[in-house]
Amino acid sequence: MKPSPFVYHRPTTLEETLDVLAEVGADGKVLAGGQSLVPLLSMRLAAPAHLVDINHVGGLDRIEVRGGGVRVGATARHAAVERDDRAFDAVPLLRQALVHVAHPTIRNRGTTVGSLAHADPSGEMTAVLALLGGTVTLSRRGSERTVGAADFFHGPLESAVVPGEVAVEAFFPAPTGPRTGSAWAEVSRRHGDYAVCGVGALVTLDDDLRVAAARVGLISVGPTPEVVDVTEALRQLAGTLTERALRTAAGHASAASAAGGGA
Amino acid sequence: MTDLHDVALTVNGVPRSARVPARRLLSDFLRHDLGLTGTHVGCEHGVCGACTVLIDGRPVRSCLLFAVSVAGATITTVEGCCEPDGSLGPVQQAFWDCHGLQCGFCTPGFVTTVTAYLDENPDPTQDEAREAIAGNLCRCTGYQNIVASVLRAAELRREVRA
Amino acid sequence: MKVTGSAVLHAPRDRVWAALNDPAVLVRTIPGCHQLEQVGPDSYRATVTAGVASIKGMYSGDVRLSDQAEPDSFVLHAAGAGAPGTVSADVRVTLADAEDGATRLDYDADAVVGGVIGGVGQRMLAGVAKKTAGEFFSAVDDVLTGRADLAPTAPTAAGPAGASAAAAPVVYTAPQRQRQAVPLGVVLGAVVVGALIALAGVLIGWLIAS
Amino acid sequence: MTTAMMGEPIARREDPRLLSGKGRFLDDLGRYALGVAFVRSPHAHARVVDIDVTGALEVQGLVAIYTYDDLAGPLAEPLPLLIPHPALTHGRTPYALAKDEVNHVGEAVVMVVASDRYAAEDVCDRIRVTYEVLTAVVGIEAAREAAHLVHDDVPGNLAAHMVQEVGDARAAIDAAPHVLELDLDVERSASTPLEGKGVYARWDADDASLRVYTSTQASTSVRAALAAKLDLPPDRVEVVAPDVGGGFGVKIVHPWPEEVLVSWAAITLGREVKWVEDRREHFVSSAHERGQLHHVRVGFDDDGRLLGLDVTFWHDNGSYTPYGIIVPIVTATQLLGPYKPGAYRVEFSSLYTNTVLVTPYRGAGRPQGCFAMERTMDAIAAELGLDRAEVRERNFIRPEEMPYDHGLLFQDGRPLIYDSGDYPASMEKLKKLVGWDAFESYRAEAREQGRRVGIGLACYVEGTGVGPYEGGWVKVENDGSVVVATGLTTQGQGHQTAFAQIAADVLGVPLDRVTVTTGDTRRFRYAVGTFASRALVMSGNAIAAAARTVREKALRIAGEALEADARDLEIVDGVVRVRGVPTSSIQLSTVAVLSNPLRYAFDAESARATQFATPADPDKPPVAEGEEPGLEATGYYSPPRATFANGMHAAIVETDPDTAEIRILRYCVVHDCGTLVNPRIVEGQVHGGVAQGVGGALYERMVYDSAGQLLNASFMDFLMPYSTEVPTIETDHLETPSPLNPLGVKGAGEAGVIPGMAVFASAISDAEGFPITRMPISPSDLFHLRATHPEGAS
Repeated sequence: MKPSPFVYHRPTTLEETLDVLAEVGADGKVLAGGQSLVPLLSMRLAAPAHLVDINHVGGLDRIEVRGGGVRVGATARHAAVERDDRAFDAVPLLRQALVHVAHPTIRNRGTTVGSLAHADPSGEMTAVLALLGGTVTLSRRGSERTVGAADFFHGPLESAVVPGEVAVEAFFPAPTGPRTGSAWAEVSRRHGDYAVCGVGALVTLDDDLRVAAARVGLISVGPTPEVVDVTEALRQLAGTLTERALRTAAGHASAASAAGGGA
Repeated sequence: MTDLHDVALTVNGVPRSARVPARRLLSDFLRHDLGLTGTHVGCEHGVCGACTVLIDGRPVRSCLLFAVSVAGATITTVEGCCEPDGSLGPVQQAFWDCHGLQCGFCTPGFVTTVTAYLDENPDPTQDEAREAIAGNLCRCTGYQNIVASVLRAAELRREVRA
Repeated sequence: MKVTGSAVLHAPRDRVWAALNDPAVLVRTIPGCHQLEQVGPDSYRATVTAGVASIKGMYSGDVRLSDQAEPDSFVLHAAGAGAPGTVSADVRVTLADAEDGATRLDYDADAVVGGVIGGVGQRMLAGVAKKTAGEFFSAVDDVLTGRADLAPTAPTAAGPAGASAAAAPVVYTAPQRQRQAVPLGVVLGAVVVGALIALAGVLIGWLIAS
Repeated sequence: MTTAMMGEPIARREDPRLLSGKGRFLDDLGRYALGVAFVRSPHAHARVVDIDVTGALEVQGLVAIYTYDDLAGPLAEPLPLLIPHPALTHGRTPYALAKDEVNHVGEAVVMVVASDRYAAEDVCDRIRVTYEVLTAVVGIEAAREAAHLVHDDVPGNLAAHMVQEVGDARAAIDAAPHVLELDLDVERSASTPLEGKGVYARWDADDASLRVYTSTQASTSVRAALAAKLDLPPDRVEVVAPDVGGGFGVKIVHPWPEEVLVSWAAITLGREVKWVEDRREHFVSSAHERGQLHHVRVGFDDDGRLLGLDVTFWHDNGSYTPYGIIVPIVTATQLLGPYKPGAYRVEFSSLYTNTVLVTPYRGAGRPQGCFAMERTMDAIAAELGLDRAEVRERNFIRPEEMPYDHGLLFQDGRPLIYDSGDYPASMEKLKKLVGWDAFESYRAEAREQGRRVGIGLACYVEGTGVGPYEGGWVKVENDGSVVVATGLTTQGQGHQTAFAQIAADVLGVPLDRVTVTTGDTRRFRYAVGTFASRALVMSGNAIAAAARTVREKALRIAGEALEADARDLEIVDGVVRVRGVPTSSIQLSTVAVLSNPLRYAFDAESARATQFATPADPDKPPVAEGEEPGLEATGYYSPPRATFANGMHAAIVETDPDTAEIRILRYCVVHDCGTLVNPRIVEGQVHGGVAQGVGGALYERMVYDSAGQLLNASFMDFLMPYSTEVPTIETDHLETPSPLNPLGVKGAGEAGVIPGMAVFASAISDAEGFPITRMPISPSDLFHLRATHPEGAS
């Protein structure tokens, strides 16, 4: 279990990075956290000719709260996002979901943007982005584009990122409305394993503390993260928001998604 | 075809360097290029935790990193968890006191992980102690004495501070 | 591993059959297909470049046909090999008339994925295989319904479609009977091999989220 | 025994080294050795048609590529069948490199030696092997059906068939007032130590000698095998087991193809060569265990007492049988546990499949037997509406019936005779520990809260310390330190501590004066190996015997020096003294010096033993008749038969009504392994065993598809429990000494894992209201079982 040889690139600026990516094109692979890529290389299931290591590109590790949400740079580690109190205040679901991503040791190196670009249908952050209606910014030499979550995830391990491009930032909009709560629940075989099923819930209440809107985002139930509106389901439950409502919402949601089919 | 890189970093407070191919995993770099064999390799796909080392104080899987990618970093291995005089550090002492190891192969990964954990959580409960080691596999001990070791280590560190 | 699925192609069976037998269509619709080459009676080779994102490689799939009951059904035996592993599959294919003059195609594949990839690629295998097949059929349907012209289709999960239409004549010049059965076989061979190929990418996901 | 080390929970001597990164495991050695990788079969069953290496010859770092055709002489013959048995009529073992057929995914086909492992894998990537794929035989049903054969010359895929019977079981069952039949199924699992296998070989051309370091449980036997395979005189071969990162059975098998090939390559190339198994290799090219199907037919009376037990089982032995049929024999004999079966008949068929070979994994066939017996006990209790513990108690062998002869042959070829044990007492302790009698009220409480809980228990008896023998060597050095060596190996059991405790006690020296070496053929030449929970029983008693001889000699020499009767002497903290006359004493170190009359001095101590230094009797030879110089001795222990430890476990589980997740609320253990030398180490062994029991019951399985592909060959998908999956283990001990050996000890290594599947099946059945007959069980298994058992709890 040792990787094949590759040419190593260590750009220190984004410009440099985009130039290298443009040159190596489809023969190149971006190395960010590498917590998924490196084992793949070690098992020789992938052997890109060029590895472009973006860990030393200045400024990419930013975590900013502005523009009505949290902006996470390409090399910001899961752990950094998880620990960021301002990010938590703005978008609690980030921390609520991140604590379920593998184990702390992996989160110390793995990056949030990397896990999005990676588009694993079991990756917690994919559903978080989808549920919040966030976006990912992709850069390539000479151009930049911002892709909404709905268009970003194409299938298992397929995101909108194409050769020559690098995902530089993800934007997680803060939930709107005065009374909005979020939660994450998942079931896995062992602590820290991929979720057998994972559900993120976003619930907004009206002034009578009745459910005004409720949506859930699910992982491990289809080829891409699934978002289901469960407002009606929750309305049927009188009274204030309870954990039971969330559980039921999740139940309805998984039923809905099952009907919708999936891998 | 192999492009070689001079990788210099600080390991256990000592500047170390070696000339290696880009594909050299940090675990192999530490073990075979630097001869620090205390760090062990149990799966090479990031699950078992035996290869855990600290980079700038934070635990990471050295089998999931390329040495060249962390050039310049400050690394602590199990060897660096000893006292300056070479005697056992508090975490190591606690594992000894509590019979927290049997074959000893996974142990270095536990020692580094627990060392970093206690830096941030000096006073864990039993459940927190169990959670703290949940990313490391041990096939010998059943973990019970390792959990006890984490609590004992916290105790020892408090004694040292007092 | 069982991979079963179906697709509705919006054309009558004879046109579906014809389209699936038109190399000009095939080189544009088989995910990542470079070459269709006859290597013996009822025996062919598909060379495919595919993978996910920039993780990809070259794979060859050998395809053998049996039980051809033109134009209703046949059984395809496909075997593919690439660096990460091997795949072999028996695929039963049936065409049936559907409503509004459309055709329903059902495939029932029993695939064996071997080598390293077989041992670690299970988490998303079936899903990726179905998706690969689905992409192929929708591409074919686009051609049948005129939604797509004969320009090379856009890159898909399985990588850019091969520009090597040069391979087409190799198949096209094959004897009439085989010309009818073969490409369809090769197509599904590519689909099955595609399942393997996509696995290379699947593994990114199998491992710890980064 | 004045220093009284025996029975003390002493902190382990080996730990400081291991904790500070100074362990010396296989891959910590041979830093500059060449690296090895193998091209392994991707197919479960195939003919090797062609091997094309042309594409690999230009790879940087390539040193050598070997295929079967490069092997000659004994090396080209199949590897040895380690334990022949008359019932093993069709034993088959693999070639070091596949000859013309591969029989499981992962079988080695080509060996590559290169500058390092990276380069070796580069070479493997470029070697093209053409296979003709054959139909694979996977699973016991397919093997029994035998529509296809694993080995063309093994009809019915049947490696072995064996029947043992005591009394007329079938007649007894037919005549019984109650009869039950059970079909039980246990899937595959494996030892999976955190350190895989590994071999590092050095050839000394000047000395024409070979030194091999290998991560093994049987270094002495590896030495014999290598000498035979490589045509070397045994005294030219040294085999050393360095620190071994866990074994659990898989490292008792030998010689592995890699052990032979790496050694051979080192000789052939005249270079240091090292192979370190990676995790995937360990999954597909080492060994598995557990896979068995059982059909149980039992007859019993109105009180639930067994009248007759008829067990037929089918054992999946994988593609080859290098370790014979030890596992099914152990299942067949140890299935009985602490019970009197009435008449007993057991029949097994050991079957070939195109999967990784099957050899002992901690427990070695006992967990399956325990599962069958304990499921049967629960079924009897359910049938008669009796308490599950009560039914077991009624069938226990009573203490006064010890020694108890089952009339069967055990795995060591000796009669199956239990030496001691107090099962009713153990059961009492267990019921008290887990609160057996109070559980129903707890269940009612839980039900109030909509929670579903269950309790289960299981009992086992484990034959430990099987022969044929082990040896020990003890020497007192001139400085009074004591060196001890034994041939068997250690993989984390704390031998450096336990054996030192024994030697220190016998010799009356402080523990820190004793050092122990294990598994090094340079230090001790005769040994069998570390397996079957035998190390302490065998080497412990051998070392005690050697130490006693040394003690006698020391007292004799000291007696002369002190002009006292040796019978009046004692040794306390390294000083030999006359009892009651502390002033009249001599250092043990001095005795050591005096025991070796010298002509030449090399230090102040030794000078005291030179010819002009000591007034000696001119009429006596310096070394007396029948004496040997030096204060050292070798001792051996060879028991008449095995000694039988026992234990009883109970578990309380909660099953989620929605997700069918299974939570372990409590796990209790009562354990009796005779005299405890180091309770802390025994406790640790029990904990580790229980964790593997949890894994085997709820998480770990080897998932093969019908083509023989192992679908979960990684730590991501083979679910070894983390700390969060293992419960806190509550333990209590009973000490029923073995009458068979002077120390009164029994083995403890495997015990903890044995009842795991049985106790969880019992508890989950209790929670769900329907019987669990297949292990391991996952939440989705349970979820689907619920659908087929609407009568179950809800």
